[in-house]
Amino acid sequence: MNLADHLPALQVIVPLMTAPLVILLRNGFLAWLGALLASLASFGLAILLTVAVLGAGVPEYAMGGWQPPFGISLNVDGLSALMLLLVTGASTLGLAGGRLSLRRDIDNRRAPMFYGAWLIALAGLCGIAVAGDAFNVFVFMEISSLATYILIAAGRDRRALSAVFKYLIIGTIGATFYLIGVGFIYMMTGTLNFADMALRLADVIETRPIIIAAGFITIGLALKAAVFPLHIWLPRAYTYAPNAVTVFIAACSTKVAIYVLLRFNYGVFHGNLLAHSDLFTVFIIPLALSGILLASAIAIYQGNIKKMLAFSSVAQIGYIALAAGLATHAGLMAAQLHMFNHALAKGTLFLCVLAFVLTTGSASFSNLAGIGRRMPWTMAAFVIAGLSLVGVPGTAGFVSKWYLIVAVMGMPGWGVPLVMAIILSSLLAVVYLWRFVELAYYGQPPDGDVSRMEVPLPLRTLIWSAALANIYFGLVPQLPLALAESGTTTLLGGLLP
Amino acid sequence: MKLLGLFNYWVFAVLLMIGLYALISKQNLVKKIMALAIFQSAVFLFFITMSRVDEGTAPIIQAGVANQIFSNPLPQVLILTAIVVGISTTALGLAIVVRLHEEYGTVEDNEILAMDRES
Amino acid sequence: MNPSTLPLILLLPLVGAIAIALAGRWPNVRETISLLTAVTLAVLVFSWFPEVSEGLRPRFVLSEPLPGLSLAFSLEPLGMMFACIASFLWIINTIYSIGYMRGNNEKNQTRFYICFALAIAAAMGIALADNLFTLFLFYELLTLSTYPLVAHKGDAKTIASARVYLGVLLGTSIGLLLPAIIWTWVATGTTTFTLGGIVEGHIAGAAVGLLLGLFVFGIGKAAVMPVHRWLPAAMVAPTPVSALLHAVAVVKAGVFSITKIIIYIFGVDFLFNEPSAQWLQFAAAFTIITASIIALYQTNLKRMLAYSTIGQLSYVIMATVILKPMAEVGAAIHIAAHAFGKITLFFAAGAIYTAAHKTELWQLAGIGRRMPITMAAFTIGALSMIGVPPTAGFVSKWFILGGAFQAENYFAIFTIIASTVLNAMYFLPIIYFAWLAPPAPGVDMNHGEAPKAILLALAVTSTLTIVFFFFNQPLLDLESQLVESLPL
Amino acid sequence: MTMLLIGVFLLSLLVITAIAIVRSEDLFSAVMLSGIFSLLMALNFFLLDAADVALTEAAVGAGVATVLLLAGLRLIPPKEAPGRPLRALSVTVIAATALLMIYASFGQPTLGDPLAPTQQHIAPWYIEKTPELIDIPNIVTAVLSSFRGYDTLGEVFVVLTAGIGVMFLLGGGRGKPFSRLDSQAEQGLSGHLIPKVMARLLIPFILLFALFIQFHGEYSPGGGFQAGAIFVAGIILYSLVRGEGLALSVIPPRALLLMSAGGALLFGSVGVAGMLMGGNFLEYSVLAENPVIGQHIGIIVIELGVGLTVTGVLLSIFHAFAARD
Repeated sequence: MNLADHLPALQVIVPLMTAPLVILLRNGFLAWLGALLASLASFGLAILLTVAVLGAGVPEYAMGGWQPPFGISLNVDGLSALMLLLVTGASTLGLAGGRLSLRRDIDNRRAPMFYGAWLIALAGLCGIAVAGDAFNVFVFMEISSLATYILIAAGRDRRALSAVFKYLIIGTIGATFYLIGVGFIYMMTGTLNFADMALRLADVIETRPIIIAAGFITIGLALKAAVFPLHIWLPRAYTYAPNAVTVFIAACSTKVAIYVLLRFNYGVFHGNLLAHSDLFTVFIIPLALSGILLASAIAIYQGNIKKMLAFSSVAQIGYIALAAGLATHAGLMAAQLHMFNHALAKGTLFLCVLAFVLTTGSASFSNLAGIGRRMPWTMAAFVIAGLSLVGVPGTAGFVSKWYLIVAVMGMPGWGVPLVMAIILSSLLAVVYLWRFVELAYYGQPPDGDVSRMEVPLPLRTLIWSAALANIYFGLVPQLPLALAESGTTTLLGGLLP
Repeated sequence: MKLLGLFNYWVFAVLLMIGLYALISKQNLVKKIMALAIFQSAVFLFFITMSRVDEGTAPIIQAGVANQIFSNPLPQVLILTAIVVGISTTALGLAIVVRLHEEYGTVEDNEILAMDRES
Repeated sequence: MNPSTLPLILLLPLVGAIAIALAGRWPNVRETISLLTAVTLAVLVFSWFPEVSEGLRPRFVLSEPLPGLSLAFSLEPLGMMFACIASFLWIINTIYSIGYMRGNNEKNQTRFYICFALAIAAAMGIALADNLFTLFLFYELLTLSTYPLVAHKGDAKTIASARVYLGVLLGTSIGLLLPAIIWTWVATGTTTFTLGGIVEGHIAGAAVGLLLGLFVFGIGKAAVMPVHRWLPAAMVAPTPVSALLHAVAVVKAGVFSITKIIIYIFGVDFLFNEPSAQWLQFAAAFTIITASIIALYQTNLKRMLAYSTIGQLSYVIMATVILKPMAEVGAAIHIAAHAFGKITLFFAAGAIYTAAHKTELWQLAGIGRRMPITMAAFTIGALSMIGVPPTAGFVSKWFILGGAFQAENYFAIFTIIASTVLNAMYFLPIIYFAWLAPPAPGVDMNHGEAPKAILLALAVTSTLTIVFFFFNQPLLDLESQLVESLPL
Repeated sequence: MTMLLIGVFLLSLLVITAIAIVRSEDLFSAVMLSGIFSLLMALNFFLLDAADVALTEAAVGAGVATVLLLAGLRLIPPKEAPGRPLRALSVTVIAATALLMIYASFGQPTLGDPLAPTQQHIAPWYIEKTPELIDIPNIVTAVLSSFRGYDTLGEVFVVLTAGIGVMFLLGGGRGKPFSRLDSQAEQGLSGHLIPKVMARLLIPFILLFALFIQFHGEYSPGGGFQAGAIFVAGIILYSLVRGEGLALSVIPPRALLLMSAGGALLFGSVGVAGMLMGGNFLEYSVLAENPVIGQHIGIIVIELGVGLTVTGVLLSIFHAFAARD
């Protein structure tokens, strides 16, 4: 076997095995450096995997040499590659951009623990993205969740603790629901491997335990993915986490839950449960719609930029859920594209917020008034990413919104009202973003000081690279499109037009 | 007989819901952690019930005994992992509760929420 | 020339913007760069004119982000004309801006010049757009880049007005224009501008009227009532910005887009035979008359000019929906004619503000004697608005009326005549008072002419307004290509 | 039939205990009831022929979790604030869900049904192939450490993460506890003769038993995780007798951290070794000429890794709690 065949395993092992080494370090800087290098290596591996997926495909990897369904397999398709790029990219962005910010938030003595947890979270999320086994997904979900709790609890505000406790409870309920669902499926099929499950479900379709299983899995993962109204843990967790952590988790953690949701609902149930697509659609679309509209509206009334963006995330998750709930080829394409593009936009936005807080010390609106004049470069990047969030053409956000609208238009009967809702929520997004942009450019700074105070050049460069990526993928979206196309094909398995 | 054979699953459902109820309605954070443990234990019971087979024994091969019937080892393995995950969550949750108590001086959810609203 | 050089037209002002940003610390360098960029751009744009006149249609696809949805540029008569006007007036406007911004000691001048260059880039993008997607992209960019210009002053009142500006323009474009584009794309599978239209055979009946409505009101920049609110609100901006909004780029982009959509998306013939689309001329007529009446009641010079613009824009729309060849040519020419006239008027208003700090109409009594050059230019601009020969306004009105007679559309004829009377009613008294009346009591008349840069700009635009009356053949030839295929 | 009835009896007790835990306002009694709950659960598992799980549940649920909660309650008020009214809505939703699940249960295979899908697919393969491919008597261990060794690696990292988390939050594991070495309060039960003597007698046996479980896991119930838990129980007993500080000085915190991380690394490096020797990650068969011997080596080493990490982490956690005031 050559190294290329080991790529799926390496994707998980590299960050996972670096973590114990990092926690043994005694120096915060070295720990950060180690974490950054491991994260960069993961990003490189994700790129290699993406290239492989778009080329000849990635062969199934049998852990321990035991062939599935007896052993655990790792499977990488377009959708997995998309998730891997997101997860490793967000982690690298957070670590590289978060050096200064984290040095303030985490004291040197505890830093190795923190960076160890970061790497474990990264490994957990990667592990989910490559797993081909339902229980293995659970294990890695718990790894990433526990590590994420630590990362969020590192926030300096004491409210980080109460937020993270809520997240822990809800996250555990979600994961346990998922496990119950897997249990029911195992009970009826005797297998845990996704592919095998999809095959064997054909014999037991429409039995009560399978329907219950679909319910538990969908609700459990919706909890983890913060689909409205199961989002209550999200805004505070994002708000009070250290800024660099928010960059990381806001870009990818909820998306990984949606990834599993897609895997199950399309890879496993869709071909087998006759009424599944209707049930799933009827369940998810009203939730998604209310999320899109209400969360956007709530975001308008926030006085803290992080909280505002967090509510915006809930709305954006609504878009993804809406697209996924359509149960069509176009819908799935839109869902995957929006995962990618939203991660790109939100990662950039939170990175800008990190820079703001780094120089001003707080994320409240009153404190950030006039910041656009003080930090023109960062603020300009914020505006670009904000436009991508709204879905202005030329930015990445437009591509996925366009796909979403086209997918929605394909729904007979209720296409038009859905389009209206999407457009209305885009307008709401304009309102809540512009509230901040206006304040940033024309507000009076709290101390009346309008002198320049940009963040250091490396961080600024990083922020601008991220912002430009939003434009690049708006004009040249071939990469996410190809991955989403490949992912959709595997998800639907040729079952849908 | 058929009904008794489903009793385990009913207990699973009831325990799960007792745990969930306590998670939602109890304000004390330590209580919530205990409720979480009950909630997870219910799932353990669910899986282990699946693993059992009539006339079977624990899946340990004894030398010289042929044609043994074994209970299903797979759910047992899964639950071994799940138990460990459960205790890890409990430990982490408890550590957070201890820190919360230090910061807020209380471990009642509603009181903490009230203090959060003020600040 | 090679079509692949088309994007240079956009790139140039963008590069200019960056250069201006870098040169921000040295005002002279910065403004030299501004001016140089403007001149180079105009040269570049005009160098395409002969080719397009000869009937060539250079086209270049930059990228295709989504299947069937590309970022593509092409030049056709309408866009060529818009690009020429905008790039040429940018030079004059830059000269004027230098005088105005220095004369009034404005803050944040670097930001001003950067955004200005970005706005021009966006206007070029609109002019060159080969499809609805590209058009939409640059339409939004134009809105966003002009927002800081409108909010330039930065006080509470300005920001509130700028919010109206942004809210109306973004709201209508996302809420109405985008669905219209999506609808078109879903129905026809393309968004490319094609002579003769693309809608025919895909959408029919009342839906056509609805789609047209989405487009017309979605393009808020054309200020068809009731989406005109942003234009008076934007009067808080510095005068060069008002000139940019009213003459160079913004409202022109609006009516340009509507004209282009009617000609290239709906198709003139198709729309002519579609009763459900007839409502638009009533909406346009309503806007023309109402805006003129409101203008009558204004006491502030710039606000009056703003309502005048709203009326004049609907002339273009009216002309377009007469749907006869002569009227289409008239619509195109009116975009140019109004641009020259209106920029002159705004420059004059700015000159008065800079030299005398006067903004209200009653303060202008007798000002002609103090500022003869400014008021002479103002007079020429006003006459062009009314449509008196020998000014540019007459040429376009002639064509529009000709089209209306071709179509035997007496409603349009009546509207145009009525509004001409109204225009005369609010412009002529100002001219009369400015030249002949004694100064109003208590008004300080101890001021001279405006700075030289401003006067130079005024002289150029007012001369152009007259020259256009005599020398308009190249443009006429160009725009006639629009309607060549149509029966006269 | 008798077994079934005993099961029903035990399960009913389980439900009653759960309700008691929820209703109890005194957290100390709730903790004790939780311990009982876990013991009952372990008994149930034993009846259901899951010896490994029963042992683990007893060690973890009744042992580790109880001690953890007690250590936590040392730092927080052990009384729950007076109750608040029930939320009708949540009760309804929950009751409905329970009914739904019971309704669904009628479509499920009954307890012990040999024809259930779970007994037909995959599991028979494990039972059949274990003697041939891995050749150890305990099939659970075989599945745990080899067939699904990747899950177990994940499990070790979950434990390690919990350890990192507690140490991160409570700042334990480094320095702080040493300052309390001579404190009177930390002298534990050392003043009491009988516990002291009993403990001294017991501790060596407990540690020995832990080692047995560690290295005999292939043959009988047990393995690294249970061994670690029991080993920790021994140390905790020691710390109860001799006082926290002294127990800590037996194993310094840095060593605990090394143990925790080292165990995980050991496990991982077995996997990497498999890769280097031409197999897949965690493929033990390539570790030796004979694949079965390779499996044995792999399993012993990774079980050792699990034991190390679990011991290290659990001790760190206890010390972190104990060192907090």
